[in-house]
Amino acid sequence: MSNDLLTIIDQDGKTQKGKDPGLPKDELQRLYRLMVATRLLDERGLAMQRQGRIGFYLQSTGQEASHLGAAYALADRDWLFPAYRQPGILLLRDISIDKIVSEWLGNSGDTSKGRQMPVHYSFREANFVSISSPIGTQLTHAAGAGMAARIRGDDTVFMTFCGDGGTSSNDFHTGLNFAGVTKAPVVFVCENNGWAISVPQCKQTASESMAIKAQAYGMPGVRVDGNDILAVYRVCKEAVDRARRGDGPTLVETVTYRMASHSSSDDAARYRDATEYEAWKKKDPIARFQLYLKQRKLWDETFEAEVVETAKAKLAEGVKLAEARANLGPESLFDDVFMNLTPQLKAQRQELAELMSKGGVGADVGHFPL
Amino acid sequence: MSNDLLTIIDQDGKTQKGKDPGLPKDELQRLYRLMVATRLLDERGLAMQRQGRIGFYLQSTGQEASHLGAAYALADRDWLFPAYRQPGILLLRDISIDKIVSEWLGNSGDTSKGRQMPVHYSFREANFVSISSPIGTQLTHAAGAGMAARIRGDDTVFMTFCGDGGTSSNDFHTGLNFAGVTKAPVVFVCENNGWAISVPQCKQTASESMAIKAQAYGMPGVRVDGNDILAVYRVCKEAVDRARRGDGPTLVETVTYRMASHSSSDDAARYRDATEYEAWKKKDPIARFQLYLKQRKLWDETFEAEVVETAKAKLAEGVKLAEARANLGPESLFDDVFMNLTPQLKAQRQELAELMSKGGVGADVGHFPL
Amino acid sequence: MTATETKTGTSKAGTKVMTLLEAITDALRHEMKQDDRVLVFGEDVGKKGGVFGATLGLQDEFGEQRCFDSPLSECGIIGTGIGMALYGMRPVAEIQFLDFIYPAFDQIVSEAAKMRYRSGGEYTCPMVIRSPYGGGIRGGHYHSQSSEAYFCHTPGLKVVIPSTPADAKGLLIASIRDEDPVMFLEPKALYRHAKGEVPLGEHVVPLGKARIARDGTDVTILCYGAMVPVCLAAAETAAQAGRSIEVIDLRTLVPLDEATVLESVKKTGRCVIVYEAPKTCGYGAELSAIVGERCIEYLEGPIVRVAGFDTPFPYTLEHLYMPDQKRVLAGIEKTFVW
Amino acid sequence: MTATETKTGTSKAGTKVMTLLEAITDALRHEMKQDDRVLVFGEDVGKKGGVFGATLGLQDEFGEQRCFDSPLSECGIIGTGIGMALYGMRPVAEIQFLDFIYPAFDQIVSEAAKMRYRSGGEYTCPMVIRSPYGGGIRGGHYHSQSSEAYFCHTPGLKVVIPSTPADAKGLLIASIRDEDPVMFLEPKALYRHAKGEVPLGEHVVPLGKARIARDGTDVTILCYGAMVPVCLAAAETAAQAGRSIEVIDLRTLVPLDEATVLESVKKTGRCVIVYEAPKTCGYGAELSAIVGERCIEYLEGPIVRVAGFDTPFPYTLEHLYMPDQKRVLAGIEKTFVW
Ligand SMILES: Cc1ncc(C[n+]2csc(CCOP(=O)(O)OP(=O)(O)O)c2C)c(N)n1
Ligand SMILES: Cc1ncc(C[n+]2csc(CCOP(=O)(O)OP(=O)(O)O)c2C)c(N)n1
Ligand SMILES: [Mg+2]
Ligand SMILES: [Mg+2]
Repeated sequence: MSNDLLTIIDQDGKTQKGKDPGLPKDELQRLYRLMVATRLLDERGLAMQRQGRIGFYLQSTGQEASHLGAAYALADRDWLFPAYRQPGILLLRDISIDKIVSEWLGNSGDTSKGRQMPVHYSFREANFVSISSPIGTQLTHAAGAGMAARIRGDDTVFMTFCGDGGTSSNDFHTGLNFAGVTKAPVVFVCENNGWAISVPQCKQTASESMAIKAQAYGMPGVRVDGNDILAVYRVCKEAVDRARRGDGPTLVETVTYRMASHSSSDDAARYRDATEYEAWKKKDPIARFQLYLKQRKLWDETFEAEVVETAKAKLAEGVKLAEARANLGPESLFDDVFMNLTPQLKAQRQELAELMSKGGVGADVGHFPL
Repeated sequence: MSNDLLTIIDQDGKTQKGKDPGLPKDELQRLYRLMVATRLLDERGLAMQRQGRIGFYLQSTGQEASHLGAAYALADRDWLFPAYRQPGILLLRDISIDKIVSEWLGNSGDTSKGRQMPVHYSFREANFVSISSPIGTQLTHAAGAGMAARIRGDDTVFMTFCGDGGTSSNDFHTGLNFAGVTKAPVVFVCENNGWAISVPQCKQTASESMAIKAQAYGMPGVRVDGNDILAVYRVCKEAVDRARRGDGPTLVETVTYRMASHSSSDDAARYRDATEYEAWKKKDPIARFQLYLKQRKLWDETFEAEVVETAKAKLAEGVKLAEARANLGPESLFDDVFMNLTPQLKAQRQELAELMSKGGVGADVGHFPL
Repeated sequence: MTATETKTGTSKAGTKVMTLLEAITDALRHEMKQDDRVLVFGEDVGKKGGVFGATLGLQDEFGEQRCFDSPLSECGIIGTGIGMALYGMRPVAEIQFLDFIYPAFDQIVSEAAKMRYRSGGEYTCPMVIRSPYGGGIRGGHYHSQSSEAYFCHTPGLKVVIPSTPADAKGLLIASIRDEDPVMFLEPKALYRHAKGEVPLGEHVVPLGKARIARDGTDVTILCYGAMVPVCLAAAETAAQAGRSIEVIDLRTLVPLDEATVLESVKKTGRCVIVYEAPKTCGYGAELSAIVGERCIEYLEGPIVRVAGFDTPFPYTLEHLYMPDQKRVLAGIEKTFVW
Repeated sequence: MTATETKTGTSKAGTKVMTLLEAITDALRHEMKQDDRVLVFGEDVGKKGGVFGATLGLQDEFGEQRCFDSPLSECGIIGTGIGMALYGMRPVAEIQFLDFIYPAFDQIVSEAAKMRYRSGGEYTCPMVIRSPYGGGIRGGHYHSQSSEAYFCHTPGLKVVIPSTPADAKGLLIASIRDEDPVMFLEPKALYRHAKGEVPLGEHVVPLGKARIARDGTDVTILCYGAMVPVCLAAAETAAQAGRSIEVIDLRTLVPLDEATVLESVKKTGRCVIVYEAPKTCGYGAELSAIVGERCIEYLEGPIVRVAGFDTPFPYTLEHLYMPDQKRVLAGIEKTFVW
């Protein structure tokens, strides 16, 4: 049933009989490390924004289980068409802090050459497709890539993410419909964190759940506790296997909560009740998983200290590397519009170069969003 | 259940106990007249296109019950946001044949001043909103009008139509979602005639039915035999009442069949199996309703002859009136871009007038679609 | 503030210094008060008051029926707005950033713009689509674009871009009262930076009238929105070098006040056109074409366009992408060289 | 057919007389044969072969995997096409009429056009979007529009419009092999009316090179697509009156072959620009701007634009809306009057 909610780890850290996916111990610990590192990365991002070292940041605090559990179900060769709130996947796929922070800075170490605001990553080396701001578009790309893989006979699986707000987009409808008709090997993960900036779920849709929307596209829809990494993993693993078998797409709704404000430009206190936050704080996905590990004797204070220390050291080192990187030169402004520069672009590049050679060029630019 | 199919009149013209909506006898006969007149109108339209008297036509043969039964459930003050395959509604709302045919001709009697291809009607006098070609857009307009009526406190109901192909449009998703969230008083009628030009339903969506898509928007979805006018009426009447009560929108799927080619430009034989057509021919909505009326002693050969004769006479007279109307003058080209002509448009009108005064202006234009 | 502004419109209640953003809120409040058909809606416009704060306080003042949040769908914001307009309301829809308007492009171009024409005038679509546009806030690729040319090329749409607080109020009020769909594009770079006296109460600046933001005799600069202060600053600098520059703030791109434009260029004999959108096929191309076609015999130097480059909008190199004083000054000089 | 055409590209297998439509099918078949990454899809392109027949027979020949019908969603056609391109295929998407492309506008403008730039070149989008555009078939309001300017104003898109069968084939093949997204707009009025020799087999016409469709010395006409034969006919008529008209078929709007355009106008000193889209902010505005800005000292008469009017596309008055020979001739005469 699309409206039921699967939970595996209960409030005491115990799992329901027969539901634990049975991951190896070191993998469980690895997942924990990733969750902690993701949160620390996020805190650093916000801090750097507040310090004026980067122009914008957007946190995923509270949603670590939701996106890490999902992406962990993939094989390395599988592709990701992410939204903007899944930074843990970068760590899962071994992208260095240096590269991540370089993206925030938009410097010469940024794979996307400073063309986008912070957190709009592109990492081809990790099959992590360039993130765009317009909500939802990636859902249809994932369907198309899935169609292509089927035509080619590849067994690649494609996972794509959107938020609760994203379910209202044209591309939610389109991406799921095309994937449904063509049985494309896609896992659509809707991270339902209750809010689209200041708009609550009840103003987003009247449907009983996000998962039930799958029925409109003839695919299974599953609703899972998004703060329970084992539950998310289990559901997504089934969906990934199903897709790989050729049985088509799945819509997974992870029920979670956006613990932070929407972004560094937002102040959730203006529109959101503190009691809601407090209730969700008790369901923190990291604390929950920690309890589980503790139950299983895979966690203690020493381990915790080592996990945090390692993550912090990596962070510090990565930030340092990134901040030492050079800025991008002005000529890079004209690259990558097309594979080759057109005569017009060459002329414009030349024009700017001449102007700059006389000095003093450069408009005043303010802050985001103002 | 969104996938069940409600039928009232069986193959022998009998109704299932307790399901007959109990319309007065003269109203039943009126509905029959409308169905016959609609089909004759349609035949005339195609004939005129074949004779080169109009440039394009699009038939609704086989779908008379589906759209007439639906619109009959409305009050006169209710609004229609139609697609292009519901001509019977014009007759139901007392639009003269003269005006209809003038629209085909795009002459001075055309309410839309020859701006659109045939069958893209606009009749404000009948709360029948201007039809556009882009598929699905009207669904969102209906939602918006419904939202406005609620804000105003009016009890107007809005009915809007689309095809099975239309369910794939951005606006299907958007219109239903907005109506669901705002409980707008809208009845969405999806006339599922199995085909979107040459694309069959199975390539349009993998969902089990069109009605089930309602679940994605938190509204009831009902599936009804679209060739059974009483069943369509009954389902739509409930939906209209529900909307008027303030209980929100409904999605109605009328299961029917496009008996003709898509339009005068299309040849369905190129992509459609004749056996499918033969099977549906046996379910002709007019024959079905005739049988019912006969059962109830409301139909005999004399009645039939009178119905056909009256309709034909009206048709002949209307076509004659319309064909006698003058063409539109060239100056009308510039009206209605805005309420008032801009200086630019005045200059362009002047330019054309000057050129025409020297004679010989006018490009060669071919035929649709070539 | 120039004298021209305070002269337009009528005001019985004095003036107040406002930012451009405050002037917009003031216009919305004024219209919501005097016409209960006016509805304000869009993403986050309710409790949050919009991401820039343009609708702050309106939901509290007028209730959830008059100022409400929509689902995350521009297609729906515009599409339902059209439905509301058809039913007799005066919808004022907010699109959070102009970069996000494209999911609604079909509704704007195929429906709102064509409704009156295609129905022979039976149905109309008096609605305002408000949206912040342009660069200057480090918004990168998707929070900075200037796509006014798309709308100017679409018959049936009016396109309005204010550059001062007083105009923002007066033009927005005129747009809301207009019987046709109006794209009301707000230069977000000026939201808080442009400050000036705004007439309190009733204040209407008619659509279709340009504003001479600075008188001059040597060169005409045609500009609008956030480029106006940049051009005024360049004109000031040029004045120190002895060049007398006339700066025309177009205010309304469609319909264009051609008379004011042509008169000025005929007077000065030189023309620089400044816009931040990509150069090719931008609105400035139309301006250049009009000037070239209609004033050629008056021109004493080449027409010069200073515009955004033909690249997508960058992030870290934004300061080089956006036309600045220096580029405008270089443009002015080019009009003196054949 | 002019000599210029048969000279471009290479062909080892002779030529055949084809309509423009047949030449397009031939190009698609040729590319599908030689590169199995090429996929053709859209509404009704399968069994029906498209509403105009451009894809007729391709499903039979290459199977349902290579040529398939999509659901009724332009957003999906383009959006999944982008996904296919990202994954390494060469999608060739058909949009049934250009008027119906707007539901996909976000995918085109925000995604396809910007993919390479925003990802720093990591991800690219080599895809072709084919669509019939323009008037001339009594298609009215929604089956006749020419909205090429929207795409030309969008950095990251190439825009190609053929006017002869040989070019249609050669340019389409070049577009499919291009590493960037190409809007390939087909003048539907010429689908069956333009006939000419087309090289069999391999035939590539490079993007970015205009074609001098007729040599002349007095006036340059810049045009493309369905306006080319109209302009050639006008040139012929003008020749009888002693005017020597050069007609340039642009072929590629982005990137524009500026060199050929400027050279011709500098030679003739006069320029008429003909396009069927609404005049304001159409592609012709950019052409006029370029000519005005770059050739002013060579001009012996005003630049003249002959274009569609600034109204939505009409139905019964289409013959008056579309630029015809007469209007082009009047335009030519205007270049002789200051
Ligand atoms: C098409 C579009 N419209 C508006 C925006 C502005 N915007 C950015 S994020 C956001 C809310 C998204 O909510 P949701 O999908 O629930 O994701 P979440 O932020 O909660 O992860 C909005 C409205 C956008 N990026 N794209
Ligand atoms: C946005 C858009 N895309 C394509 C078309 C071309 N077209 C016209 S009708 C049609 C099929 C519609 O099928 P359906 O919605 O099932 O309605 P039916 O014709 O069966 O009544 C198509 C593809 C269009 N009018 N609008
Ligand atoms: Mg959310
Ligand atoms: Mg259908």
